[in-house]
Amino acid sequence: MSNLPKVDAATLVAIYKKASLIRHNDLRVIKAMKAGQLVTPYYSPAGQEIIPSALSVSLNDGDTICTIYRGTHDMLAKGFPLEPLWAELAGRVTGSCKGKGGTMHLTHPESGCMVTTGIVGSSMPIATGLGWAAKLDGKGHVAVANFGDGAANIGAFHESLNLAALWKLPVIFVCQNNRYAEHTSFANSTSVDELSKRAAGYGMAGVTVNGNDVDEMYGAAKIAIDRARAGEGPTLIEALTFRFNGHLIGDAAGYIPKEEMASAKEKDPFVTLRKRVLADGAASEAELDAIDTDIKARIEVAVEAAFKADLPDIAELKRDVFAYELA
Amino acid sequence: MSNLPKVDAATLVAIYKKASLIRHNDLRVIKAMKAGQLVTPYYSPAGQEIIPSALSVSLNDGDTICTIYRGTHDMLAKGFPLEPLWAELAGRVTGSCKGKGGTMHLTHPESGCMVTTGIVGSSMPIATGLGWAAKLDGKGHVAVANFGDGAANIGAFHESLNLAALWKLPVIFVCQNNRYAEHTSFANSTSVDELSKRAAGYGMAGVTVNGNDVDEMYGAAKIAIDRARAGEGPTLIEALTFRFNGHLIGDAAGYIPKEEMASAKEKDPFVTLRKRVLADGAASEAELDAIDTDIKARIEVAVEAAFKADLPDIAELKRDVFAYELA
Amino acid sequence: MMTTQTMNTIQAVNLALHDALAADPKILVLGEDVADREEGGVVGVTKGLSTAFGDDRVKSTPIAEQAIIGAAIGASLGGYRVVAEIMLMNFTTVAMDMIVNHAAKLRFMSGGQTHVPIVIRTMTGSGMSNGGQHSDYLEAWFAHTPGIKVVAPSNPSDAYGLLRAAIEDDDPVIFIENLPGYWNAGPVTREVIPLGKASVTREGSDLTIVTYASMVTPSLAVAEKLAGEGINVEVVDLRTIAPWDKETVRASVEKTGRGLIVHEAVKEFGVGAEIAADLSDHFFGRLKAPVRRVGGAFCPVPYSKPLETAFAPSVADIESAVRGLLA
Amino acid sequence: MMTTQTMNTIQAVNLALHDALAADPKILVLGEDVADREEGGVVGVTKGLSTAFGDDRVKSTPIAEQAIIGAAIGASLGGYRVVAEIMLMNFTTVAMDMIVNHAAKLRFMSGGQTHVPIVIRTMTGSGMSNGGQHSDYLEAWFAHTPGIKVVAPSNPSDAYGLLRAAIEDDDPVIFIENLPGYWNAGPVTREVIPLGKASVTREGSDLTIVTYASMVTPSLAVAEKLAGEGINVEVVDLRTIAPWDKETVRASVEKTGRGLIVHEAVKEFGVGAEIAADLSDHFFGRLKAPVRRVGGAFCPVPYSKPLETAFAPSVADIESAVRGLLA
Ligand SMILES: Cc1ncc(C[n+]2csc(CCOP(=O)(O)OP(=O)(O)O)c2C)c(N)n1
Ligand SMILES: Cc1ncc(C[n+]2csc(CCOP(=O)(O)OP(=O)(O)O)c2C)c(N)n1
Ligand SMILES: [Mg+2]
Ligand SMILES: [Mg+2]
Repeated sequence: MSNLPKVDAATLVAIYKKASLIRHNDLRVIKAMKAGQLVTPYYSPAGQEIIPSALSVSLNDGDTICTIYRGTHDMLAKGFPLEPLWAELAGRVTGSCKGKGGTMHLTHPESGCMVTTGIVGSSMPIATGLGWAAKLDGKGHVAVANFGDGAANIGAFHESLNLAALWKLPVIFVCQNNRYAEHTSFANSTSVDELSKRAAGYGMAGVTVNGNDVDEMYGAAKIAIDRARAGEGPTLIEALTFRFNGHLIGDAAGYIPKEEMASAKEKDPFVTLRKRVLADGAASEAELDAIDTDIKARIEVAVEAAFKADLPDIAELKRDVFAYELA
Repeated sequence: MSNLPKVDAATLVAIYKKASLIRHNDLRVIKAMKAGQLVTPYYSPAGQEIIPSALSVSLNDGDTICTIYRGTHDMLAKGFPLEPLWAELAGRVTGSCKGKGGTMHLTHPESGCMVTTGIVGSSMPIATGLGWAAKLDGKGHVAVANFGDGAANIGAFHESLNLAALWKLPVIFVCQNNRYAEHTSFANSTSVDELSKRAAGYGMAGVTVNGNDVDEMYGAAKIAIDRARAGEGPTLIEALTFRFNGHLIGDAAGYIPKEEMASAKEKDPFVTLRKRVLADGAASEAELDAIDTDIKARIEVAVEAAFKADLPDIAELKRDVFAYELA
Repeated sequence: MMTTQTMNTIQAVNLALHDALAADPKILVLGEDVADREEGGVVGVTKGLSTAFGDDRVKSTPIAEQAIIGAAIGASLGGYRVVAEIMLMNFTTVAMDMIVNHAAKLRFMSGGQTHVPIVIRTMTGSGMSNGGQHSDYLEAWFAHTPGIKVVAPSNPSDAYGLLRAAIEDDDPVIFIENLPGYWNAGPVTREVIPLGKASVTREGSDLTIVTYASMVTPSLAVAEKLAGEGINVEVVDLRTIAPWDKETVRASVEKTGRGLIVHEAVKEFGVGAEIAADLSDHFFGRLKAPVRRVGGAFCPVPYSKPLETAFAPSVADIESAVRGLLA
Repeated sequence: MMTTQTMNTIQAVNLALHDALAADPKILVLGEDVADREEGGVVGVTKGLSTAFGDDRVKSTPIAEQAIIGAAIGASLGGYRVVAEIMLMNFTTVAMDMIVNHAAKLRFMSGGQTHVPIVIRTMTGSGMSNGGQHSDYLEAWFAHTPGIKVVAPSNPSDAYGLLRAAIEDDDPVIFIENLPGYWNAGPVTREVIPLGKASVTREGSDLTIVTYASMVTPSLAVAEKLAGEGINVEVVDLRTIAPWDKETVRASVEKTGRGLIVHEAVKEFGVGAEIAADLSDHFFGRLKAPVRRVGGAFCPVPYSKPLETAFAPSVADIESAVRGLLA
């Protein structure tokens, strides 16, 4: 991909900060699970850090995202604070959802994280509605729909892209193609080699990029976001990536050929990003270490606070079903 | 469209016979409704006769179709007999479905009319399954899914085309684009100008043809059917056409510009076909008149038998819910 | 103003939408064919609204119910109140994920951070010769779903008042309109009718009929008829099915000592079962007769007139059930 | 052979599928990740089947539930018997049109010309920290739908025998597997267990608990506990929810004079309501206590452990309900 907007030094560091937060947070979650401290169905985003990091630097506070069970990377990149996130994972009353939503339904409207769904494909129709609201508001805000390669074969994808294109809504459809849908490979579930080819069927702009390449991802996202803000309609971005763990922690991913996994990990996008930042002289080794140290410290604070917090009271079963508390 | 298989004289006459049956049957249904003899939600296929007529001449007995509420043209072209069809419209026990299905659910497995659905889009997933069965049977049979332009925007379309292409199923997806979905025009519901462009998104063969042109329709259908029989997978055919009546009889179609309707009727595909048959010398005026006369007579026989037949007994409510009769 | 006008339910729903759109610029209407370019709906329920309030606020959509409800949910998360139309209740089957997994659950799963103030308007009912896929009453599914309210008016005045209340409600509401009853006129006072409150449509001392929607009229006819014999039947119109008005229903049965629940939906596992189970438990040992239910036959809605008529509870069916309980 | 083996429900379902595939070449299995290339399912229920019977008969699909059920319906119309897996019961929400409007209705709407011998296997249940979109028991929706049967085994032996019967059945069956109970082992005799027959799991004279699926074990625990106090509770495991075994249930309540229905699904408008309404009517004036119900809380399934535990009926909840009826 040529003539893409370039990433300046400051932006590169901003992206690094997000990617580092995602990577270290993911490692910490897995550590807590291995320690038996945290028991939850956790869908690790390891390997997919660059996509939301390079995208979110072009988003504003008024922009919104919808993501999926595998979504902590999207949320953290958008600004979901660590404390309510960890408390929610831990099922505490201090969690963003008071412990009622959990891993698959993390929500934080103040940071624009409007919906996290456990249903494949369902982030798209709702993001389309958020895009409709943004268009009506006329303030130039955009909505981002995150979803996986497997979700590109379900009906909700089709209905959402057609409607968003027809109404020229400010929506960015980000397909994070990590090559697997649970145990099924992309090739064994999808009848086309590049998902961006489906965009033409909606008269929509579409592009396939290396989602692990900071320049490609930043550039493609910026173009799509600017297009949306300008009222020129939605974009389908297929961001090629890979997941470094099984579908969820506990899945040994025996269906992924060893070599495929190994070569993907060799090209670890977070390591590559760090090298790139240094090569560009955007930040020094020491500065990046300081960033990482600070992030790890903030994570520890959140983890500690989470497990110290109270579990919700049973009375919560009667709250938030409707606006009023049930008798 | 060039280098298409040509329609020989005998085939042309065979197509004419089907189109004439469809046209005269439709006029007779409307006449029975106007006379108050028949009260039913009737979705006239007038104007779309050529599509199934030119397609069905390439189908065999073992081939199956799924169609929609607007489907009598597809059924008659496939061989659905007049008596059980009329008796079903009249809600009689002699109807193909004993009067239980009605206009929107006409079914006749012996002629390959497996499912008629009233749900937009739902002919496609089921035809995909029929195609799967045909592939497993290995006898070279094919399944045809008929649907409208409006149905091309619903999720079932997407899931079906992806699966059929992925599994290389012998399915022909025939989108009868009559430019309107109820009161909504094609342009106001669809984000792309030609639906066949969506085929590329499934790595599927796709073509847009003038469905009212016997050569284009016959040729495109034959290529698709041969491809399917050869095990080379499905095809999406967008057949451009027009409906001469409102969505259903009773709808004045005020949302269709007068000129649009007038110019469409000027190019009445049945009249055009008749001229074509004569110009080719495939049959003489007298021969075609004889065909029409015979068809009209057969229709009258079916109409008379239908309204003479008994209405179903209330006990039918307990039959066909399950294999056994309910207590 | 409190003047009472005479109108049918089509006009009452139209007026309620008109008054709501006029009262609050954040209210939106969307669905298939709802705008005036599409003649304000297939039955004309939304006629004039897009002309009066603009195509941005009253939008026709493609045939894509997942996208319709998704758009409504997303826009509501963006600060709007959306009235989305699913033309016929059977078509909710293609949007159940959006309705049940998302609209009904987001408030709870987000711990009250988000909520979904949408109204899903849908019409249904047997008696139109529409057959098995266009006539079902599916209210029991939604009543069994925590987080969504179910409303079903039986007359124009309730249609107006309950729809205004549903739109003002901060939680999702499915609003069921009885298609065959659309054209029955009645007096309408432009007053909001609170959700969750049943109305005692006719007072009586011998038996309580608990009913709603299409079955209120035949129930009143039975009460009227039996009054001549000195049998005084009380008729309670639930109006809101979930949450249902236990207080009013119990007070009535407390008085009459006999209860009969009547609905058009299939009797087995229908709404009547919950009410009968509740009353039988609450009044154990204190009733003069068992609580009985009259509902639709256990089969899909048939097409043929005599069968379709036999499917739904008739005045005779209700009368004999009442007599059975008084015997 | 009639030898009894000890295995868990995963193994029992696998064995039933294996035996069915071996017995009839027309039987097919499809669903997400079901083939061995995808490790025979996320929980391994179908492990080994594609290797033993070929990838043509045991097929993994894209994530497209409408296409999965549509393919199953179509193939069944083409002469096959298909066992389709919808991974979790909440995902039936994206396929309700195919299940309810088509699979359940085609036999009736076609007047018995076609029928749909498919089994829809699906797993569900709270207790896995999966939250609001992965845990619902939705059996009441399907029990309310004429034309489809609902089966829910509570132990490995029933899972084997009922699945064999469901596959042999000529009508569609939804087969519900309790996910948290998958790993509980028990004796399995390879015998077909007829649908529609409940089993009296424990005899007693004082009160009848009518239950199924996940609630059988806690119900038996309560019976066991109370036996120590000389309270004899009879436990009836419905096994088939629709059509339910009225004869066996009524015979039991005739004997005990007391009935309690227990299920994990939300109590309101649940399956228990139908059974309670039926028993209260049938035994009017002859019961020693009101028929009561114990069911899930009226809210989505929460994530946080204490809330999730409180959502589903516990041994304590069942015990106190029993004591309440005996007081
Ligand atoms: C409608 C629906 N069907 C099936 C599932 C079960 N499921 C959960 S995640 C998943 C795979 C999704 O793969 P993909 O879209 O590529 O996202 P990824 O997990 O790779 O990020 C499946 C099949 C679901 N959650 N929703
Ligand atoms: C899922 C669903 N949504 C809405 C409808 C109502 N409806 C019936 S026909 C129709 C228009 C379909 O248009 P098209 O697909 O172009 O077929 P045509 O009627 O033009 O032949 C609509 C919206 C339906 N039957 N099913
Ligand atoms: Mg993936
Ligand atoms: Mg059309």
